[in-house]
Amino acid sequence: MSHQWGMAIDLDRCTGCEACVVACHAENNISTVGEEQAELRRAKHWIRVERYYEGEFPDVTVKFMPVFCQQCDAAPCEPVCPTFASYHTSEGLNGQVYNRCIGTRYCANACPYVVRYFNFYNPVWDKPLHLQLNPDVSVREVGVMEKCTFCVQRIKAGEIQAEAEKRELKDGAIQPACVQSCPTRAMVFGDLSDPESEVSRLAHSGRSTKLLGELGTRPKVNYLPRDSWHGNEIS
Amino acid sequence: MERRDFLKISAVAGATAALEGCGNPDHQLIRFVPEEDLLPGIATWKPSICTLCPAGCGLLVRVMQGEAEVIRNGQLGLLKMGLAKKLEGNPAHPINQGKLCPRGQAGLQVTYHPDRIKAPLARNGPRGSGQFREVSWDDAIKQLVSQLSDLQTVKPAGGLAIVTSPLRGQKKTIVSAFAAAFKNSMPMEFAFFDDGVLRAANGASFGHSLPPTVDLGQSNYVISFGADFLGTWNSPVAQSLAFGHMRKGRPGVRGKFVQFEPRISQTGASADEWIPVQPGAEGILALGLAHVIIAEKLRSASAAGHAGSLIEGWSQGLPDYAPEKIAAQTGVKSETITRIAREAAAHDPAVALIGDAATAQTNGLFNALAVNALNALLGSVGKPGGVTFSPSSNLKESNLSLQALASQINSGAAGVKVLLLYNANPVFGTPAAWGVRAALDKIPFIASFGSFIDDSSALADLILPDHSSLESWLDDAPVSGSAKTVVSVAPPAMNPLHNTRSMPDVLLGVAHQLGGDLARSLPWKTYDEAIQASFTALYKEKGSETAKDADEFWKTAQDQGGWWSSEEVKAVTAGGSSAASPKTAAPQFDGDPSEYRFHFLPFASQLFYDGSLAHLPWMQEAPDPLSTVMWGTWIEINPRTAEKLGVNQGDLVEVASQHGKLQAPALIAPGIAPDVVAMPVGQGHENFTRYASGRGANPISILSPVSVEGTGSLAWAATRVKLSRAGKGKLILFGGSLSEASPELKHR
Amino acid sequence: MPSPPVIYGLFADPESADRGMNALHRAEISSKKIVVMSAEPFDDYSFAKMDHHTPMPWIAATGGVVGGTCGFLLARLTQVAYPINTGGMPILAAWPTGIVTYELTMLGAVLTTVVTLLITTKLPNWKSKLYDEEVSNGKILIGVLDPSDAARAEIENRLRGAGAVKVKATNPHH
Amino acid sequence: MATKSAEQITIDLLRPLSGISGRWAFAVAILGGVVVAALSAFGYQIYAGLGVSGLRMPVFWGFYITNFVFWIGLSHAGTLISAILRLANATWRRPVTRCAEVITVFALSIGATFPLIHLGRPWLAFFLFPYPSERGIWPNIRSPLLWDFFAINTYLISSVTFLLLPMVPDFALVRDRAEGMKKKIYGVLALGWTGTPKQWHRLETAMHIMAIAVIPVAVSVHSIVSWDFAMAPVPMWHSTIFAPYFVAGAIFSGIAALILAMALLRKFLHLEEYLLPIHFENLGKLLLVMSLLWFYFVFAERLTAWYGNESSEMAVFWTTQHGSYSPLFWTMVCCNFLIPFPILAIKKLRTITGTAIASFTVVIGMWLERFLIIVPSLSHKYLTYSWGTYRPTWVEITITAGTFCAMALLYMIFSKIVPIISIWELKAGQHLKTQAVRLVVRSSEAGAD
Repeated sequence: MSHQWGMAIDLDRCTGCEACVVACHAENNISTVGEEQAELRRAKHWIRVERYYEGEFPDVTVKFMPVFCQQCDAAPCEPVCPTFASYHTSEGLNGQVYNRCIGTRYCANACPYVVRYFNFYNPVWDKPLHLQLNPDVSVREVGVMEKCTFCVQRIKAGEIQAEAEKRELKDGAIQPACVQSCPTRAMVFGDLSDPESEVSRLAHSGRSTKLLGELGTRPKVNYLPRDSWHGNEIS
Repeated sequence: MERRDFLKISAVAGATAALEGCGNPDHQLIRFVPEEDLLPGIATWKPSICTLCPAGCGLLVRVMQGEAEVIRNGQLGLLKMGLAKKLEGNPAHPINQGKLCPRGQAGLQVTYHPDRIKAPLARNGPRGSGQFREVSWDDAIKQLVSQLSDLQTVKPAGGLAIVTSPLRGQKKTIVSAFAAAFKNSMPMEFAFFDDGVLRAANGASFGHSLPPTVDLGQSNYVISFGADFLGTWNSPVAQSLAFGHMRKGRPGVRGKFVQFEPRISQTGASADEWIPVQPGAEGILALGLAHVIIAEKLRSASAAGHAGSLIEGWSQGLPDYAPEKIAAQTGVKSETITRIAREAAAHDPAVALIGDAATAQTNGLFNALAVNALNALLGSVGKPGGVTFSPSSNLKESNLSLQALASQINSGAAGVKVLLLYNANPVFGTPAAWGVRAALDKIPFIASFGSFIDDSSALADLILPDHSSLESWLDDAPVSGSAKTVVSVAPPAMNPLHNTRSMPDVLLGVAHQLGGDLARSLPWKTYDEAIQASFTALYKEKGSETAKDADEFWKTAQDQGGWWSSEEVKAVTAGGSSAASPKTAAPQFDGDPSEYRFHFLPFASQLFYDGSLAHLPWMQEAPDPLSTVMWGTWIEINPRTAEKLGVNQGDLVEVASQHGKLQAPALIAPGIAPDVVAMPVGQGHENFTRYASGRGANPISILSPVSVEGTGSLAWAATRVKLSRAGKGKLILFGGSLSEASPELKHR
Repeated sequence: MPSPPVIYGLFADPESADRGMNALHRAEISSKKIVVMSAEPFDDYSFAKMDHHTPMPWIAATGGVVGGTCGFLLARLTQVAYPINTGGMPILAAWPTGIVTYELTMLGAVLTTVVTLLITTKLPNWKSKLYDEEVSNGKILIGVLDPSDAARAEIENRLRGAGAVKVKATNPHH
Repeated sequence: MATKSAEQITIDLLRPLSGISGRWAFAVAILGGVVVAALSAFGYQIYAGLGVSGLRMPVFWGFYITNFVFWIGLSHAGTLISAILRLANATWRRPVTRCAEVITVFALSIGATFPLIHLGRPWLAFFLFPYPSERGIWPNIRSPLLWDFFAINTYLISSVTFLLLPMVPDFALVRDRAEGMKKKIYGVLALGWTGTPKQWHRLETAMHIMAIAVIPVAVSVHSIVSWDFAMAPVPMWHSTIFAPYFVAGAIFSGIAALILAMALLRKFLHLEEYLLPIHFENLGKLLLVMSLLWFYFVFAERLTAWYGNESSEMAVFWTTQHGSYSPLFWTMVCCNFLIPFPILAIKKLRTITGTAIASFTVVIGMWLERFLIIVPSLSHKYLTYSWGTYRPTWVEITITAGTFCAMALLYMIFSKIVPIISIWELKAGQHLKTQAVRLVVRSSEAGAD
């Protein structure tokens, strides 16, 4: 059976440092939109770290939660696209075919996580910033919807490499940019169809929850909520 | 680039098209013969070192073939060359073990920044006018040499000042040797977030004047006094890794993390318990904890040894620091103090950290010493799960502070003929009250090695642009973050894009032209020669199981990004110096509380660090972790305070200290004490590329020039301010809501 | 095509038109050869009661069936021709297929209706000479297509007798 | 009216076709100007990118889709109503049907352009068409947008033919009265209609069949439009009530638009003897019923949401009730119910002016309703961090204004080319004696007040 790529995020480790956000920009040729557009809430952050304050001073706590495309199995974004620009790949990813996208933005409305980002203008890189562009990732033109791909270019590269070397893919051999960068190892990426994989272990640990699971979108990202401290064997 | 052009190209086919295409496709540039042979589309990974903060993380640079417009011997043309495409942590490197922080990720944009200085510049027009003209390297160096030779020959009416960021490795050797050769020279290292206080305290308490290396990973109980150790303090990536391990890396064991600070920082946000404390009362609080531990016989006072002996009344069990006595002063309930103390004592190993604002009070040194004593009492010094000191060589600190130099120049006491600036932006990074700007104007000749025109190098007479870190040889000897001895080295990851030269090479060149002792004291022709020499020495000193000779040692070091000791070295706590410890426990604040009602708390920006990264578009557009502010700055105010002041979210607020005022939009958030207002350092550059110039305000500018008692460091958290609404402001937030529960529901 | 010779009378009102009609019937002129034209439908007068039998509703229904079949096939075949999984839905999604089928059913019915109308009424037909603009002034035209020369006179008399305000004849011989 | 001779009717109703007044030309110039402005705004949007609109995360649909729903809704005025009236064989319908059907055709064409206007890459709109392309890709039948494609096209084709067929005899009439060029043109349009009993009968049969066919189509169209929203898991969208809710709203706004149009025609084309108080009276009653129905739907929708008390839905619920969108919400309630209800319920007020005023507010109210269905839900989805807002830009406003002007413009031009009241049907009405008598009595009553 083909891989089912998924992720687990341990919010007990996540410190909201944003390394994943910048790593994603660097890996996926996400253009910066500049101050005016950012003010119009058109900044594109395929992965964003949601921050929620709870309580009032002095009893304040803060929650961080990285949110990005959940690669749902029953993805609301897919069926509503009239041109099959968003569709389901055999490896369980929510594919987004930029060349097919005509920009109805229906998928973005249907997505309950609001993790799809729209190119309101053509991307611009002030020379020579364009030299940083990753040749493995296509650049999206105006009017096209884009979103987290689980770094599909890295997944494909890994699979092709493994195939060329006639070997099984090792668990953890493939790492999306965010996972690769995460300083606290809060994010784990892997094959959910392999019960031995680290991500499966975490996904089936008692702590695992799904974001907005009640909507029945069957996301492939598992969140492990922050733990509370209750001493340890010493006490 | 024309949007239309881009559309055509990007529409044609994906990124490879974009790669060549981003430029105007039909320009008729000549094509140079490639300098290296690369396979198109095949990525190679080259080790490098992150130079954006003192942590010194190891990098792997993804290099792929691309086509760049470059200048080769005066001729602009297209060159197929290896281009850095992505920075990732070097998994082999002991400090960051393959991980990277957001700033490190964005390092790529330093190299490709559109406003990088592309060739040597000579001032062209009045100083500060920002008018420069390109000159050849020969002319530029000739100018510098003539200026310096004057200093050597002519009886100097003034000397040579060299202001750099804190340097390490051979860069430091070269700069200090260079400076030493001049009769009247003042080399000094400057950074706004300097660790001088910690070094002083650790030197006094433990005999290591170094920032600590905290073994969080093994710790069961972590108490942090204001240290933003998961964001910007000390070695954040190493500490984040360890933090993750402490939380979830050990089956069945999950350490607790308590953060004491007046404003919830990104680090505090991850705490199990965040406890607000009065600014400057951290030391008192630490001693309060110590008091409980001693009083309840959880540890014996003597366990603290020398570190304890530095604290007045330690041997008597700190009678003045009983929780109920200090509750009011610290703003922490006495029962809380008692509870935390008991928990800490019960969960061995427990460790305490202090940093950032807590050490930037007038009593910062006292606070640090108190925390050191607490650590010693908890028995966590030099132990797993505690504080250790990486055995890297203690580098002597320059004793002259920039503040002193500035005042001497302004008063005419000291004359400085020539100033060399490297990787430091004193005009931005010092309080206006220090008068650095005025002092610079008095200096006849300023040369900068900067890659960008910033607030300081705008005043330079000569700019000798350095390579970007990816284009030059690098070496480093991190002083914190790993218990192993680490000496990093990296050859250039890619060829230079512009007509630049690495600073050490320029200094060496100048030295040889000047000749004499200077030339003798710097025997190497180039920087990499110098680095190799240091590694040869290292081989002689440490030897190696793998490498059979110095050359192989040198080779392997280059391949893996440096050399590190295989086993962790336990730092021995050498008694420490009996430096006179400050008696005054209480912090002093600049400004009359009745008029200046609020503590002003600047803090390091997770994205801009000390402002040196404000020029990177990725950093500007990434939302701040807590405020989610993009492309701007803010002044953080407690909701109740804001209500009293009649200030709403986004309103422009005027912040006035005794030494200046600034304006910034208000961000109303619950995680800050009502009598404290906080502001991130980083924005407010007068002059720092198209992305940062004139954006936001610089909190440093209004700080009062008081310094931490017993050190030369600026007490940057000791200023009081008053607030007033100044109209409607602009606050660009990425986050739509502060809290998870929808505010709409309050209508029910 | 040269229009056939015709004799017709113009009647001012439906009642006289009715009389004219009956007069022609009494002259045993087959209703095949009788032509009537009016500016409005006079459903409740005998002269307008010619050929009221049409299968149009049935044709429309058939058209609906055809359209529906096309719709169903379009939906069905394209889903098979380009089978892509979206949102965990089946490749052959029943409900959407139903919607497309329904819409094209209606479209089929409407289009066939229009086509049937045009064909059965021989429209468009810009050539026909057989017309009198008096019709659109409210006159009702009743006439006989190429009458035998013998009958011509009698027809004219009968039309006049019935109260035709005017009787006209187109002569084949010139 | 019964007293009017066929000749008189013909003359009165053909009068508008002869010559244009300065006032008419002026109005056309103004309206045309706005339309041109709107077209250039659209051109600018295509050139610069959708960024020139006010759309932003998370509100990816705004004015454009609001207009789309609004105009499609408005199109339910004509064909649906006239079809119903035809089948019910309500004689008073005769002067009304055509100006109603015209509204349908124009409103539908205008509404149908918005799915194109709002595209990010309109130049690729043809990707939506189900045709065997070199790309080997067929459109996704599962997407409600595809359903729109089929439904709207079916409805448009039906409505156009439904409008055109009864026009043929009138073209013939004009042909016979005209001279020269005009005669030629109308001759072509008349398709050589002669008016044989067969033609008359087939025409009426065809109209009858289409009347039957077009009603379910109209219903399906707005149901499908509602499903564009109901199919997405968005708070307050994902609801079963949407289809009937939208259809009712559509007919509601449709009747209002019809009354407005009739009032204007009556005034400017001097049709006082043809568009009688009785017509406004009857349509007014219909509007009153729809207003009550609309209120019932809103109440049912809100009540279930409120009882369900699902937090994400409540967020949208309260933001419209008390929050930032409440001014718009309560304006809508006034426009759609509080104002029109008394006007239409009280016989004294159910005059031509009264119904016209009520209709005006309803048109505004229904536009607001579409807006309030779309934007508050999108700006308040599940994760509060993603919450946002929406402000239209001049581009969207210009284009919106342009469509209203386009509607008026098309209508004015149409009324200069085609008799806006079906002459032959009116005449035929005269001959249905028994009904005619009743009509006389009724209309004279109506005329009395």
